[in-house]
Amino acid sequence: MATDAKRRVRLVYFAWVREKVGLPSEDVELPEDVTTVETLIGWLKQRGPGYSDAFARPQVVRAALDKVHVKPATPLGAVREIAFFPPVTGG
Amino acid sequence: MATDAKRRVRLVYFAWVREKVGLPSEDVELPEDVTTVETLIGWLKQRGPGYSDAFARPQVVRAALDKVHVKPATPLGAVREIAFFPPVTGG
Amino acid sequence: MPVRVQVDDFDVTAETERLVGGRKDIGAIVTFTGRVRGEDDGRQVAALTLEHYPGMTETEMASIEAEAMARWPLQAALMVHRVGEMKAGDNIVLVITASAHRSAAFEAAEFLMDYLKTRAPFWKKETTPDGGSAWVEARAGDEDAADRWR
Amino acid sequence: MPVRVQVDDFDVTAETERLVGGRKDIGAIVTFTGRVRGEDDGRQVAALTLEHYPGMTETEMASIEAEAMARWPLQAALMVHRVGEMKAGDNIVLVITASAHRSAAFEAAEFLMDYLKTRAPFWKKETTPDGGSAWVEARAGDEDAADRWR
Repeated sequence: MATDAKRRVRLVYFAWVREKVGLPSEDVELPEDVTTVETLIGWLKQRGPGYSDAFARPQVVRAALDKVHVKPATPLGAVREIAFFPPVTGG
Repeated sequence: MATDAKRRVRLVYFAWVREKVGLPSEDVELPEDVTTVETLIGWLKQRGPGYSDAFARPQVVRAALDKVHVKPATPLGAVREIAFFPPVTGG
Repeated sequence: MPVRVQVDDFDVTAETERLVGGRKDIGAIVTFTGRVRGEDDGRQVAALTLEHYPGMTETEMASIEAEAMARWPLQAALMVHRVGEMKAGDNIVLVITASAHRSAAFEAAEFLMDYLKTRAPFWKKETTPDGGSAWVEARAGDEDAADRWR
Repeated sequence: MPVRVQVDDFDVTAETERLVGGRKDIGAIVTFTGRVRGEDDGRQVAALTLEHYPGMTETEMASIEAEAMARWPLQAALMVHRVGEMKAGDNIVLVITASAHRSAAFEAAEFLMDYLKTRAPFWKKETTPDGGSAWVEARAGDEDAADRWR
């Protein structure tokens, strides 16, 4: 990444989060004040009705940073890929 | 069976009980005072060195009456087949 | 529900399909396969001879299986036990349980094995690589495992 | 130890032989097979679509398996999970554990399933016979089952 001010990350969505957002993935530039999973969700909710629907109950949306499960308060750090998805239902 | 006095039963032996007795099975007539598994074992032990060796530690020999596990004090009743064998080791 | 005593080997996939193939009410299938180990408590084992009490074995296995069917919501269960000569690495015993959910299938399979080990009239004789042989002694741990289901 | 995500079905016997065939140090093999049930909480289910997070799935499954290998004396373990379209009665998931003795194999297989259900990024969408579809909701019972291993 060129600078810290313009952080380019890949967002990926699964299951009903993907269906509500309407995209499987997208590349975005994060504003400076988006520093945690929680603040990223807050920012995403402003981006349109699909996003606000997907994150209407943020406590049921799970997140992973570079493919590792994380809690909402986790700082984004130098992450490259952020995933949002419902609780898992495999097995 | 014709009378209670001459009770003819089949004895069957398995694993090392069979090897020590030297027979897989035999038909015997039980004396009147042999009324339980325990007293049957006592009577068998008098029948020769193979028997006394097989029943040297009667607490490790298991018994079944007509193919049902029983305890040493169990009365023989109108049983037809009495089996003696070591603790089971299948599975 | 089926129980079998046989000389021949078994195939887990084939037994499972025969037991529950085509059914749509089963979410969980647990299988347990017991095999001859080449080493038992430090002794080398080349082969095993499995002896049983014909007639009583099948009755006892059926009664153990009926108890499992009564205690857990099972759609199906199968127990197959081999007898005769087996060498190290060979299959000895197969238990299959099928249920809507996994906890019943797991618990019932453990129960069936614990009861089979302590109640079904089978006896193992081990043959060592030098040609010696000895009857396997029952393990106290197997009695303890069976006792936890009381 | 192997983990796989695949579209194709699996064969329990073939997977077991590939994993432990020819080994003589294994006395106990437990397999768990999960299948699509034709009915889930009263809803009719014609088919399931399984979606996953490529890359994370394999990493997460490998980490769950490494944890099981560290906690139990296992000789081998395998996890296979299908993705894509499956109909009622089809296989979804396979877990195999192999150990010298049965208690380790049973416990580790239950642990692998409990952790797989709560950590591996798979999602199920059910299709009903009338063509409707809905994402399956996570069960609180699965979280409870996983918590007992802490």
